[in-house]
Amino acid sequence: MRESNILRAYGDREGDGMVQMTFTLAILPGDRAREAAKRFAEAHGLADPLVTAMEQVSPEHSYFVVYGRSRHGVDAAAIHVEELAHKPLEREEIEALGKTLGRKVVIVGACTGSDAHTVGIDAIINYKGFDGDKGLESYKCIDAHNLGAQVENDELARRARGVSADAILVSQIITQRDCHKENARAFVELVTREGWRDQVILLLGGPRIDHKLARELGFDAGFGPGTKPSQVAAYVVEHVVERARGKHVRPGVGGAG
Amino acid sequence: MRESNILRAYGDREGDGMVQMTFTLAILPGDRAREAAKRFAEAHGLADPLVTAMEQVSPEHSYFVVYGRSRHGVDAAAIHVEELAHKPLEREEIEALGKTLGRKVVIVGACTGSDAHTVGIDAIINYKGFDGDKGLESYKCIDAHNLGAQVENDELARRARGVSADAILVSQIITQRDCHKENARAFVELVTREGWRDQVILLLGGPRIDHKLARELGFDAGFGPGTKPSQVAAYVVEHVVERARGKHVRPGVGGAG
Amino acid sequence: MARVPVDLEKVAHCRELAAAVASDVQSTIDRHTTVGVERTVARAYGVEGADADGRPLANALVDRIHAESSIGHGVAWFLGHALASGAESVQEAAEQLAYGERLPKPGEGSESDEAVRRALLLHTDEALARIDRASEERERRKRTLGLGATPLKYVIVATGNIHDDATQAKAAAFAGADIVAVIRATAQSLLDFVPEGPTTEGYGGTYATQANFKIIREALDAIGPEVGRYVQQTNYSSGLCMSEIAWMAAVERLDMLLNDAMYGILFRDINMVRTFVDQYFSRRVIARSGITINTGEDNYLTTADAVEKAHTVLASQFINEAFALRAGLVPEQMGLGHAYEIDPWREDSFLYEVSQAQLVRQIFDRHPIKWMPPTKFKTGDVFHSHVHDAMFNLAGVMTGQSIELLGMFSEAIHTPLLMDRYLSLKSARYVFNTARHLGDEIQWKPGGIVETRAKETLDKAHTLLSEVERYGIWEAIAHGAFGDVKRTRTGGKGYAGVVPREPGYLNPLLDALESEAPRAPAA
Amino acid sequence: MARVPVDLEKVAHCRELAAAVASDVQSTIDRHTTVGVERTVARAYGVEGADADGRPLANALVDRIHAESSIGHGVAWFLGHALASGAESVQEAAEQLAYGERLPKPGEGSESDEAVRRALLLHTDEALARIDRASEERERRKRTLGLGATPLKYVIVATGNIHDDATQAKAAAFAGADIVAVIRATAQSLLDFVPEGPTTEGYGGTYATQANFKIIREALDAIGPEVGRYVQQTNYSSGLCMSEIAWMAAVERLDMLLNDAMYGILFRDINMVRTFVDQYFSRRVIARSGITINTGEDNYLTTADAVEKAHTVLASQFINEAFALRAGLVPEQMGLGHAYEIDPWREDSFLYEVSQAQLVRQIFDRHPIKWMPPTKFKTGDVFHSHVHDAMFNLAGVMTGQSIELLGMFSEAIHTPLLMDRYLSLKSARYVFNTARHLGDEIQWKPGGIVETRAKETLDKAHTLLSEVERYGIWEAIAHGAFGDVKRTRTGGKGYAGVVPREPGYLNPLLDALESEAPRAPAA
Ligand code: B12
Ligand code: B12
Ligand SMILES: Cc1ncc(COP(=O)(O)O)c(C=O)c1O
Ligand SMILES: Cc1ncc(COP(=O)(O)O)c(C=O)c1O
Repeated sequence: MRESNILRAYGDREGDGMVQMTFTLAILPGDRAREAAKRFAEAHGLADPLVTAMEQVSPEHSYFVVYGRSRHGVDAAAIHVEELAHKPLEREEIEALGKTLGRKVVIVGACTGSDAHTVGIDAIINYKGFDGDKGLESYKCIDAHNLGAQVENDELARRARGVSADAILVSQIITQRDCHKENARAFVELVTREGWRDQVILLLGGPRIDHKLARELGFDAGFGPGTKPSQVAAYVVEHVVERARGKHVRPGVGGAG
Repeated sequence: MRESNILRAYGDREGDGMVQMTFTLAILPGDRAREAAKRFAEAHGLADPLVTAMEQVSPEHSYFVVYGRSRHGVDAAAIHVEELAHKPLEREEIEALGKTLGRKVVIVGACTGSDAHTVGIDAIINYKGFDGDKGLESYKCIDAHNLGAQVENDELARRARGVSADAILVSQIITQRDCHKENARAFVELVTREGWRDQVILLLGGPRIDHKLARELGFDAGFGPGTKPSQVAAYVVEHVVERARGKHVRPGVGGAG
Repeated sequence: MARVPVDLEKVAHCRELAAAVASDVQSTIDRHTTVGVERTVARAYGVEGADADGRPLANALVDRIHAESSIGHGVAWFLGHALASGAESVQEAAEQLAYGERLPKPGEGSESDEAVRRALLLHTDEALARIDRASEERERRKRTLGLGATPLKYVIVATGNIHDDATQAKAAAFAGADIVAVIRATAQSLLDFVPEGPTTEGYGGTYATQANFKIIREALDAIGPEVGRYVQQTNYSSGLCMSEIAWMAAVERLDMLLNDAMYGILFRDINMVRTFVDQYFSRRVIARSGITINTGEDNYLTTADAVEKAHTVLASQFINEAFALRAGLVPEQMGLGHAYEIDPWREDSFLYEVSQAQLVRQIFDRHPIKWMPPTKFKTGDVFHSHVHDAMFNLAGVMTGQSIELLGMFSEAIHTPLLMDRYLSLKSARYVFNTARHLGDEIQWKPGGIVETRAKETLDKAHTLLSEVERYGIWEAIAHGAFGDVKRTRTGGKGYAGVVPREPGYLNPLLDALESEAPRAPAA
Repeated sequence: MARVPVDLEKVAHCRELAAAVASDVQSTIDRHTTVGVERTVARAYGVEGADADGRPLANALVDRIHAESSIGHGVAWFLGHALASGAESVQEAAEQLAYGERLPKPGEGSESDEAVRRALLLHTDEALARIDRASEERERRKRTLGLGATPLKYVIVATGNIHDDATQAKAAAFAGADIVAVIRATAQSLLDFVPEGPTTEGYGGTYATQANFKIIREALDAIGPEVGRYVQQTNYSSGLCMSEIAWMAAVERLDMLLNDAMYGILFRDINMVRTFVDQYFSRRVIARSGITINTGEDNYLTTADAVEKAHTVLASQFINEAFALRAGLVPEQMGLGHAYEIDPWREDSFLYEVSQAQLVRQIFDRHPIKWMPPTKFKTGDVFHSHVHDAMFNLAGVMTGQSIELLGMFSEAIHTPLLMDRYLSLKSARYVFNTARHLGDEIQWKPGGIVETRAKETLDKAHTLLSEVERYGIWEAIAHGAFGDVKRTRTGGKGYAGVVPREPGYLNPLLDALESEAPRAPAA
């Protein structure tokens, strides 16, 4: 059914496989180090590796830049990624759709755990918005609550239930040792344990989040770097309205599969 | 006998394996492209690849930056590289040694084939030298002939025999499609065919040359970027004098094996 | 150095306004203490160690007293009382007080106030002497080895494991760093205690502990002679343990501290009163020790727009300066912070950055001002990010910044890898050198972009300071004057640890520190 | 733009000296022709195609005549004679002459000189009209789409395969390039013929062929409207086929050509007389076509030290200008070359670079000067190399360079990969924009490093030009005046192809081109 379409690295000519790598090894510059770097590159599948830089960076380490021809390829036809619907709605369309609900769409957002990075969630929720695109607060059909940063999961859950939120926005910026994944997953588990997971739409966002990851962690959708508030507004309003109409869509599958 | 000593990439902590890669694939930015880049990185043995940049660079290509934890390691103890003796001789020592020969050491050098890059060979031979280190012309015990660039192999061979050269210096800068290797190997074959290979020391140099490669191509020694004239002078004079003394050393194995 | 015209009268007036703002706050500071301040006093007197759960004795001690609503008398009173009543040492006194059956009550205490004070005399002297010894040792080493050229190259290490940090700190020094900061673990600032001992697990950084300070100091002392210069160490005197950390840094011979009068309020949602009281005490210790502080105005430009809100940085620098003066610091200790955070794709953004950098340089001419790199607009395109930092480095050397925290091309990705830091240092070395005298070679066009912008920034800072002075800092912060962040006077973390001083509040250490005249550091 | 003081009288004297140098050479030029010039004439009259071995008919024709020692009469005489004797077309005439049994001999020819000339009249007109049509088409497209802002961003592609080159050229335009150069295959300049047809195998570049020119022109014409600007194409009119390539470029609508009066002599060891004669004819064609030339003084700083020998670049620019004026070019067509090649680790190297860039900018104020990036001191540390280029970009925008060949971080490694070129363009866009008006904002300190250096460079260039004028260019080159390279008058490649003109030398095309008054290009 599918045609295979092997993607190989492209340097200067179709299919030449050229890639660049940098790394540090605990060895001091010299012929042995150059050879070690070559072998290291070869182990990754680079043919004819060329060590173009080898510099001592510490009393015991050297840094290397290597170019080589990658032997690997990726079958593009075999990649099935659920992409978020990118049907961009105009503000008027969102407002019109929201109006059909007969009440405001309630959204609560926070940057959770010990994460203190508010800029991202503020950009989505606050009036000011992001890159010229006004935030959720600017929509007449939305009642948005930004709880700020350093909000613990149970606090967020409590506050969201308090206002009967239709959607919860979780922001995770710090990713060291995957703490964002653990923290985000724990939130979904909490809501599930408390028995109201199906009453709410859960969105996850941050610089290292994509839709795929968010889905794996149990969220309905994920939003990465450069997300605009209008995309989030469109997503939430659409899904809340559809749910209200009884079309209980499987959230998250908004478009191209 | 040998202790194995696995070198792994060092990012922020011992053994974390962090490496960086950049490459271009024929796919436009998006969730599928990000996934393709991840798989591409994984194919090279990078765990948890993080695509940190994905930008469209042409009507049909994207450029990616990826960080990931390399699963590969290199056994440093298994690397046996013949390193060139780095016994650095002072000018006086070289001159003293040269004097014992009773005649000047004759050296002929050129940048061969269609290669027109003279700066490297000039840096080694001409009086001016390189980085404060005067060239071979500055040595009293040496009679150096710089034939310049674009010298064909047979022309170089002819001229070298004409002055009964003790050593021939071949410079190769252009490396596109390995033309430096072909050209250098062809010179050794020519000299061998003509039957005087054992009467002369052959040195190869250039930015992509190392001792190991030069040896593989049939030269006695190879010199890479940053080579100083005094290193070359020391190497040539030492070996010519040793040969004259009858100690027919296997050239090229000057030191640490 | 190409100068921008600065209205000196306006600058003087800004300083007056800032002094008035600080005075207003000082009256509140002088009426309060905090659990953090009291723990610092306890530690200074020699209270150390932690229980099996890792809870420091200083905490057990102060919490016990606070639980009985008596900490407003000062932990010193209790320690003095116990010593006067026969405790063999401060440590023994602290243990008795923390874990003993009942706590003496001032007024009801068995010892006279006079006896309590007397019992502390030698201990107070020793506490000060400890700081002074460390400070002399620091100056001696600085003199012997000498410092690098300005801008001083400041880099961070942040592995989470103090031993890896030490390796990286040495590597940094090897590669040209003048100052090494060990970044703190995420959210340590919200811990109301300082962890004990060396630590090997931290997210986004390594815990600031006294033992960790010592490990890094040893590493840098070891590499200094190898690299031929004194390498400075810095950490964070910030968060709920601001003053305890200042004290640890003073005795462990740190050279600099991130220490700001308002950072905790704005960026960590720590209570205002708590922060102001803590900063004052921490700065008294810092003043004595000769440490250089680094303030955090750079952070404002991560939450607010760097073009629109540049003047808030300048206004805040005047306020931080005023607070620091009140705590006895000299200008030579004030590394006021500012940053290169304008959208790099904006036309002439480089000129705007240079304008501000030069303005700050001139207004705070004796101060070792600290210049922070681009962070907010950094992306994961590491090549491009490296160029962005190069322009920052250029602006730094052109305008004669004192301390330059070097940008990392991987800023948007992770805390720096060994090679990232090496390349950053290499690039700074190159740019500083290739354009060494550029600033001296040029003059700014009268009425041009740079001059106009500098004037505008000072004018707007002046206007803002007038408003802050009129309404008071409490109101100003409540309205989002700095970093677009709003906080309330009784909100935020750590408010429970703020306590009004009782009439007989005893703190001989503070008394001694307050009686000192400010003194310029030797170097 | 911050200006450096320039002694205008000294500049005027430099121009006089250079004019004298060029005049001296011109007397030699006027007495010679070369096989390259004659092949160009043949092609201009319409001789095309190659035999089964790929030997162009133009070569077969000219070589045949040369073999019979008659080329000094001009190939035009032979073609005219054949036409007058009944050949149906120039092509037929050329084939007869190249492969026919015997060659007519001037004087012994069956047709009168008058008849020979007459037979060529229409063909000469058509040859000129072909250039003119291409030139009008170029100007029309430029007007319609418009050009990018200066400094124009010039990048190279060099895959070796013309179809990959086309892909990369489009990608370059997509990423912001204003000018795309297809680098020539290594050593093509030493071939004494121009290969035929599209080529897909080349080392270090792609063969310059007329078919390849067409392929790239089509690609750039296609992408222009998509990217909203006219994207210029350039190649090399240099080496043994200098003038043939100039003619191909003129008719295939190239916009620029690397074309230098001395590059081939110095860097390709091509005979001096050959080069001077060829450059003259190539430039006559270029003058007519409105193409912009780029000269190659930048190369001097790869073989000679960029601090010590900076003045040789300036002196050579005056000489290249003088030769170009003699060939009918207007200053607006003269992209005189210079370069950023000082050791980057030298203190204040940036100031030295800026000084020279500004000096050249002012002296050649109407000229679209071309600035070349650092190459010699580039290393394989691609991150650092990228920063080095950023400083170059900064100097370029500060001093208002017209054409800037962008540095590539992989310069020391390979001809640029797709991503290398993208990043280079991104970085140039950023630097040009973030520091757009920096040059306007500053003034140089009187008597400072920049001014002193500029003065010194002009002084030394003046002294050098005086010497060159005294001894003549032949002697000067023999003594290594430029790029530390020494060449002799009769040495070098291609000398066999230099031929004294016979008394009756016929070249109506050259006559027509020489009778033209210089005219500024429309754009
Ligand atoms: C600004 C900043 C700060 C400010 C934060 C101020 C504030 N109030 O937010 C300050 C200075 C206080 C700070 C402190 C720290 N920071 Co910080 N910081 C940054 C910085 C420079 C920019 C982040 C930012 O504002 N980006 C701009 C916004 C608009 O982008 P965004 O967050 O990606 O948001 C967008 C999308 O992701 C999406 N989005 C985000 N959330 C959500 C949620 C939903 C539901 C949706 C739909 C969309 C969405 O929409 C937004 C708009 O498009 C980054 C580096 C960088 N350039 O990324 C480091 C960075 C994030 N910080 C880092 C660290 C380590 C820290 C500290 C822990 C350091 C320390 N030890 O002291 C501290 C502690 C903070 C804490 N506990 O969280 C690291 C994280 C490393 C990692 N990968 O884990 C980074 C990457 C820097 C680095 N290289 O070390 N930081
Ligand atoms: C200067 C230069 C030129 C000058 C050369 C002038 C001259 N007379 O030499 C000019 C402008 C003429 C030129 C032209 C071309 N160049 Co060029 N050039 C360079 C450049 C910028 C610097 C080389 C240099 O001088 N390095 C300094 C010297 C001192 O270093 P070195 O050569 O490595 O020599 C040292 C050691 O290697 C060693 N050594 C060298 N030889 C020997 C020999 C012996 C026996 C020993 C012991 C030691 C030794 O000792 C020296 C001192 O330490 C490089 C890029 C770079 N930064 O490397 C490109 C580069 C080499 N050139 C390149 C190309 C493609 C060309 C052209 C083919 C382009 C074109 N199509 O027109 C032309 C044609 C030239 C030709 N046919 O050879 C490519 C080669 C790509 C590749 N990997 O094959 C490079 C890498 C640039 C690039 N990225 O595209 N070039
Ligand atoms: C003044 C100041 N203090 C503290 C910090 C970091 O503190 P925390 O550990 O609370 O994030 C910063 C961060 O940039 C700062 O600028
Ligand atoms: C003026 C000029 N012509 C030609 C060239 C390249 O020519 P070749 O193909 O002969 O190397 C250069 C190279 O930089 C140049 O500057």
